[in-house]
Amino acid sequence: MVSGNDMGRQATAALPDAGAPLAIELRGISKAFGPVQANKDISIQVKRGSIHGIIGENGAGKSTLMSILYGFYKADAGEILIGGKLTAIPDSQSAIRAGIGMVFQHFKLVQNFTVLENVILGAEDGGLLRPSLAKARRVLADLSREYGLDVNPDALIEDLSVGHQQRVEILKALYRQADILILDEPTGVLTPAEADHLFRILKGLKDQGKTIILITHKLREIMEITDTVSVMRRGQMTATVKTAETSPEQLAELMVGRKVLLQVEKRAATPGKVVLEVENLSVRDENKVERLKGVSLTIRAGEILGIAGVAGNGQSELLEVLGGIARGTGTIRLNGVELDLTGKHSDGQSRRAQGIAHVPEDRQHLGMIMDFAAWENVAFGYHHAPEYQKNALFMDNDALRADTEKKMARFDVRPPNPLLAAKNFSGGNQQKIIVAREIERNPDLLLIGQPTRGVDIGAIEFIHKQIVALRDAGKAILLVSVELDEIMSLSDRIAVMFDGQIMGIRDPATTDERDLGLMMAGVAGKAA
Amino acid sequence: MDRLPKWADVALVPLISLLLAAFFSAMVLLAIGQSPVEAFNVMVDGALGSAYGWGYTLYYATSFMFTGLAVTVAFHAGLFNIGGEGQAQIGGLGVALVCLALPWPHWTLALLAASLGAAAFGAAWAAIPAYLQAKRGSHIVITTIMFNYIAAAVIVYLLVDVLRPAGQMDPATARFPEGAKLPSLSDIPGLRELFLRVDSSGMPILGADGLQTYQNVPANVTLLIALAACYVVWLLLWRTRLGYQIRAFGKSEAAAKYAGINPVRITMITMLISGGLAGLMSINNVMGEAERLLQNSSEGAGFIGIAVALMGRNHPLGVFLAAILFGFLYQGGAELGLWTSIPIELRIVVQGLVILFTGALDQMVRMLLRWAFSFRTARVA
Amino acid sequence: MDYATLLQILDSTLRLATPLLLACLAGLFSERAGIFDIGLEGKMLMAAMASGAVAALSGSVWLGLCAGIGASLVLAALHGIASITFRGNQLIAGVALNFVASGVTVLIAQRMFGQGGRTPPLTGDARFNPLTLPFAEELRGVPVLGPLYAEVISGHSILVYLALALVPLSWWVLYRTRFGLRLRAVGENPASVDTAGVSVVALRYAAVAITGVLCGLAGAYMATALQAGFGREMTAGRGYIALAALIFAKWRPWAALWATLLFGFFQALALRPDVVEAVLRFKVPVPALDALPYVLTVLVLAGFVGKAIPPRAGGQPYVKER
Amino acid sequence: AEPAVIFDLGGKFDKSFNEAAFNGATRWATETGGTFKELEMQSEAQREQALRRLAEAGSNPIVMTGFAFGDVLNQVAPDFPDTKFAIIDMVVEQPNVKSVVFTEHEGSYLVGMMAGLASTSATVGFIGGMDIPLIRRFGCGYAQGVVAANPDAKVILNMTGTTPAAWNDPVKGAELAKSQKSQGADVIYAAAGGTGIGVLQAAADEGILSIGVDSNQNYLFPGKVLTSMLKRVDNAVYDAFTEGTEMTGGITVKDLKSEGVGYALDEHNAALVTPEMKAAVDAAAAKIISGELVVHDYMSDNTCPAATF
Ligand SMILES: Nc1ncnc2c1ncn2[C@@H]1O[C@H](COP(=O)(O)OP(=O)(O)OP(=O)(O)O)[C@@H](O)[C@H]1O
Ligand SMILES: Nc1ncnc2c1ncn2[C@@H]1O[C@H](COP(=O)(O)OP(=O)(O)OP(=O)(O)O)[C@@H](O)[C@H]1O
Ligand SMILES: [Mg+2]
Ligand SMILES: [Mg+2]
Repeated sequence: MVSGNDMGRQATAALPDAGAPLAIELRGISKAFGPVQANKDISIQVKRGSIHGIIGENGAGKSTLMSILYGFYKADAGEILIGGKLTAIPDSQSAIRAGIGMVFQHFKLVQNFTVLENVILGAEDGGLLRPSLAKARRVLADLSREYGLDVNPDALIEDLSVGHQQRVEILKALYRQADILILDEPTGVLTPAEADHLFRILKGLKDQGKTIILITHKLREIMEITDTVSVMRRGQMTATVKTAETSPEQLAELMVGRKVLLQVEKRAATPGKVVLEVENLSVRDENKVERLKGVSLTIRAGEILGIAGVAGNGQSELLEVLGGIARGTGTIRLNGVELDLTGKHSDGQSRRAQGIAHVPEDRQHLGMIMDFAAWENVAFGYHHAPEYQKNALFMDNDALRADTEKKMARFDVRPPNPLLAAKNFSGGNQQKIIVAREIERNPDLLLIGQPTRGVDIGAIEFIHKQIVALRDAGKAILLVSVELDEIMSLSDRIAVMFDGQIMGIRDPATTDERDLGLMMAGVAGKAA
Repeated sequence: MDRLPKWADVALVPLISLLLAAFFSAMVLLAIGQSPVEAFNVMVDGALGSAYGWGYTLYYATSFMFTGLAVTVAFHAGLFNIGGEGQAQIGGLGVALVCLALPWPHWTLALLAASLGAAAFGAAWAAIPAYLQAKRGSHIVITTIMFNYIAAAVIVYLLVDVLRPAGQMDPATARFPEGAKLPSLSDIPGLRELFLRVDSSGMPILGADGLQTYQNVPANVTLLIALAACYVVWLLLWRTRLGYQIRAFGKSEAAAKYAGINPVRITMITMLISGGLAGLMSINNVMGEAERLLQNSSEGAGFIGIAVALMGRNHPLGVFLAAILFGFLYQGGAELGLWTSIPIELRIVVQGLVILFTGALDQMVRMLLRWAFSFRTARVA
Repeated sequence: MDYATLLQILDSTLRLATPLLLACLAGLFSERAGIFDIGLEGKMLMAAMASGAVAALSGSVWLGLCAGIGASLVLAALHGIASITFRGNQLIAGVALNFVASGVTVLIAQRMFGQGGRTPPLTGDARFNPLTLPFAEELRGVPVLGPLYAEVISGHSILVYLALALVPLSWWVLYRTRFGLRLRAVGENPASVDTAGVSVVALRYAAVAITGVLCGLAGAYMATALQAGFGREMTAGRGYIALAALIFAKWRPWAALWATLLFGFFQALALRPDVVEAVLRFKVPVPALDALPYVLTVLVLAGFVGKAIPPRAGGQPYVKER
Repeated sequence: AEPAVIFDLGGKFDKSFNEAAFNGATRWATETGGTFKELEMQSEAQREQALRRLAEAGSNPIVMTGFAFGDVLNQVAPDFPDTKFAIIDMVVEQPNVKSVVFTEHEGSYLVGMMAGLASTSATVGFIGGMDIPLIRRFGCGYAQGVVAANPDAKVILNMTGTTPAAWNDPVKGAELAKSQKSQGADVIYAAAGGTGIGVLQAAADEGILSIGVDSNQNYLFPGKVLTSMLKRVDNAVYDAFTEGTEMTGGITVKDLKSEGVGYALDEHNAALVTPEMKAAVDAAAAKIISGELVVHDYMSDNTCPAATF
């Protein structure tokens, strides 16, 4: 699984200033999940009172490493030193005792408990709850005054926004008097403004002498707030450097292992007739909360409309309602024909029949059946297609397998084995199978969400080329991605979504990340 | 070594689970002061040692094939149907109503109509839990349990107050007309020689007319339908579009929705098929054997279907084999009750242990195997 | 229906509701911790057999009670091993253990007593005898309340009062203690408990053990208080009715009391079709009364009587590493 | 050939009906040194297999307890013309079947009189098993006896259920007994197989009297069971086993005269039965035997002069 370490260890565990006290030292940590070597012989040192960044692509092993430090996973090999002392951390209890607190990428909160209950869980002062709750209420009031961490202690978690839930997680760690705070991709769910607020809090904590480890894959954040930064790639630590002595370009290169082509080669768009018209489209989730609020947009043949925004601002709902997974109100016209939004023909089958293909954001949960073989997944969603049918009753499995082989060859899926179960392909190859399935249908409109999430750089380039090729063939494409770089380089027009609405539409040639970032935070007005 | 070879997963895991269940059954026997060896001999002799024995073994196996398939089909859609018992009993009601409705001219017609009645009633009984699961998210395990009890109450009411012929004391319907009598396997030319009646020295017994006499075995033509059902279910699941949709839905409801597979529709259709299969079982016992509807006609076969499906790894071929095994267990168990002082309940214990090891402790078996395989690979390496 | 008949039915209700209540609370602890348990029936049955057998042999109902709890705990441990340690399917494990219990109880009782899988009738100290509460006789004369106290409230075995006392106790444990907080959390989101440094496995085993103890009480009540001895399949589906009551009660202790009293009331009514007929002025088939708890549960599940949302992590094994 | 006996759902240790049959078979075995096969039913649908299996294995004669075997016996008997069958409580008209029925109304009349005489509240109870004409025959005879002893007495009648499960539901029996007690009954007659144990138990717990059925159940709760209505199923089984393969078909009626039914008097209830009671009951018995007194049989016309069901 682990590829050859072509970079070597450039600056292995770069030592911070000699003599400075170390908060944490990890030595030779390894961890495998079955066949996946998530961490391989990782060593790292973190100075007390510093903010240490960890960056790396998806799946590089960042969360795993930190979960080991927090005692959530057990390392297969390696040592942990806290404050210079060798410390065994077999479980989270030991980590907490050693003064470590962690805010996970996926929050670990009990949804129908109050904030107070969540905060004291596991840190109660005795057999009875009442004194613990009273104490927690006092401590929380102090903490919120000290760090600006406001949250209603009696609110139920399920009623809180993600940003507030994150505050609860931080409060949980502080309540346990953590000296070392680990935050795993804390800004992925935050608007830029919320992220700024968080960073102010973190700086405050640092000034109090606390040590902070911040996982992110946003280079901007690293440059802005960290003192030192470690780069991980495919389970290994490729470098640890002082932030002041590095540049985003160097970090990106360390992350992916070679120079990164940030720009996709493409000709200028030649937009044709309007393919998709969306007017006043709204979607509510199962809790009746409005997630998409009266969105209107159009896409022409031969153009890519990119949707930028912080995750959770309605992009997923937009894709889902267009792809026939969710229901909504408003109008959608495809090639001038109005689509059914609530009735019998509002499902994925009908959308496909009408010429909409959909590469979903979450490929492992939506796009394919992980236990099905590749050939079965190639029919997924197109199981009604005439070429896959033997007769009225039976599917033509042989034809399907032959077709799969062809698609695998054209899209360079490795290994090119139609009988292999989807779960046994790597993320990038899974994505290629899905993209092949959807693009080869030659749809009028392609919906594509997070096309390169967790995909290695080679596959990214390939998938980007396919998207551009489809555009050049005169098809309309709706691209949703949280990666601003991807949006900037692929889109012919960029729409920014915030809170279920389109904040504005920009030409990539005339905009920049700052402008988009403001709109993503809901600050800039609706100047389209 | 982390993954088991496929053959080990398919064949070795159930086999070892079965051996574990057998081992613990033997321990239970030893604990109550009985000899497992003797028990096993009695079971083999009683279930396989005579025409009478295998007549009953096949009869039970037929029922278990249907209920096993019913659990299997639902399982592939991610639905755990423990309502086979109730569906089979209500299916029996369908059979009884059809058989009693007309003086059937020929058994083939009666069989066709009764099959439809059985499947329709069984499916209808599965439809409400299915609807509640699909539309209202009520957990189908709990609703099907409830429906088992409700079915029992419905049957009691009907047998006591509605269907019981005047003057009859036991709660049962009237006997079905002669035209609705299914041929038993010993009536079928070609098969009948399997069911010769023999005397104690093993010599065939001659009738008054000098011809050999045959056992009147309960195994009947329904067995052939059960075999066909195994094949049809296999085709359905792995060759048809519907089967594709069922399996996809069972693996991931969210993905199925993305693919435009309607969850409500698939849940309903799958449970109708499942209930229909469970209902079909009652042609075997109600029409083929009892020839009238009795209380508790399915005698737990709906539950044994769970064990059969788990043991058979939810594959029709596996279900077929597991059904035969359980047919053996059931007939053999009945013989234990007769010829030894081991209570007949032993077979329920074995059934429970099989479900436990194949269904709930399968991870433990896999871990054991993985451990064993790691030795092998280590040596090879 | 006259007052005396009502009292008699209520008296009967309390007796019949007790095993349901104990089993329902048993299920409550397990399911609140995220372990679905359709094996309540089997545990009760095991406990009934063990307590009946030991009480018959020793002549002491207290030894019988201990044996019943012990036997139930053995099954609970098996359920825990299958569904916590080996992360097996909780529902299948429950179904399996019900079958095992159904068979094993008869095998053992037959082996021990040779009476077709029953225990001999229990007499004297081998049984829980009714307790007369203070002043029951003196207050009998008080209009309305006197007979209610004397007939319905007084005159039950100690286990009935224990079961009733367990309702506020369960509520208190669940909502007022550290253990209860953690228990509820582990049923909602085990990862939250795990990252808080508390063992998910230990908590779940503790919950399953409580379930075992309570089912043991329920089974022992069946064999040594409600009846005088064990008989095959004597729990007669009460484990499932308790499960139904648990859903009806939406996994809450006080609601569990009301739900089991309601279902006990139905069982009491099913014993008196004559009274039902007299009150309703038409004949209600007994099977309809028998089926009532199940029908009601289906209605609850269908959301017609308020939505029943089970603990969120219920039914799923806690898997940290795939 | 070895004889066999099949017990119905209550089980052979029901202390009542089936146990009486078992006792008869055991008595035959100890007296003759012979052995016999036995089977207990677990479910309704098993009856046919049980019959066939025993016949197949060469058991002869085969005795079965309970009316519920009637239908299947009608099917199975012709398949085994050389095997003799005996069925209790049911008439099956086949050449190789002997049907044994009892005049339960006569025996019940006697214990009804006893109940009427023993009751101080002039209210007595009857708890039947499964609600079928056969059990109503018990109840009807009992009610006639009660009224004969005390014309003002009230009889509370309850049935346990409508299915064979009613033969083995002691919880329900106990609850019904408690309910009857609360309605004033101070003697309760249980004609309900295994369910009766619950009735007798509850009556003993509540401090009232009970009347057993089929077997002599007086010993179960000494001093608490007024008497037992004896139905000599044991004799029927014993006779059938003794006749062996020579058994002839046809209907045998076992009545008071032939000591097929009666009431039990032993050391366990001696203190409860006063000489006056015994004298009155014995006098009635004599009249029934002589034909002077005819107890109405519910099954003759499905009506009862002394009770409504
Ligand atoms: N619990 C687990 N069981 C099995 N495999 C896991 C588990 N957690 C992570 N992995 C695998 O380990 C590898 C490293 O995952 P990890 O979550 O540490 O990456 P990451 O750097 O945090 O990625 P991301 O940026 O997406 O959060 C991945 O291949 C992942 O699939
Ligand atoms: N070739 C196709 N490509 C895409 N969608 C199709 C195709 N054929 C049918 N569909 C869509 O599939 C849905 C169901 O189609 P249809 O009723 O023909 O299927 P079916 O034969 O009933 O299949 P099944 O009952 O097995 O699902 C309809 O929404 C239809 O629009
Ligand atoms: Mg991560
Ligand atoms: Mg269709």
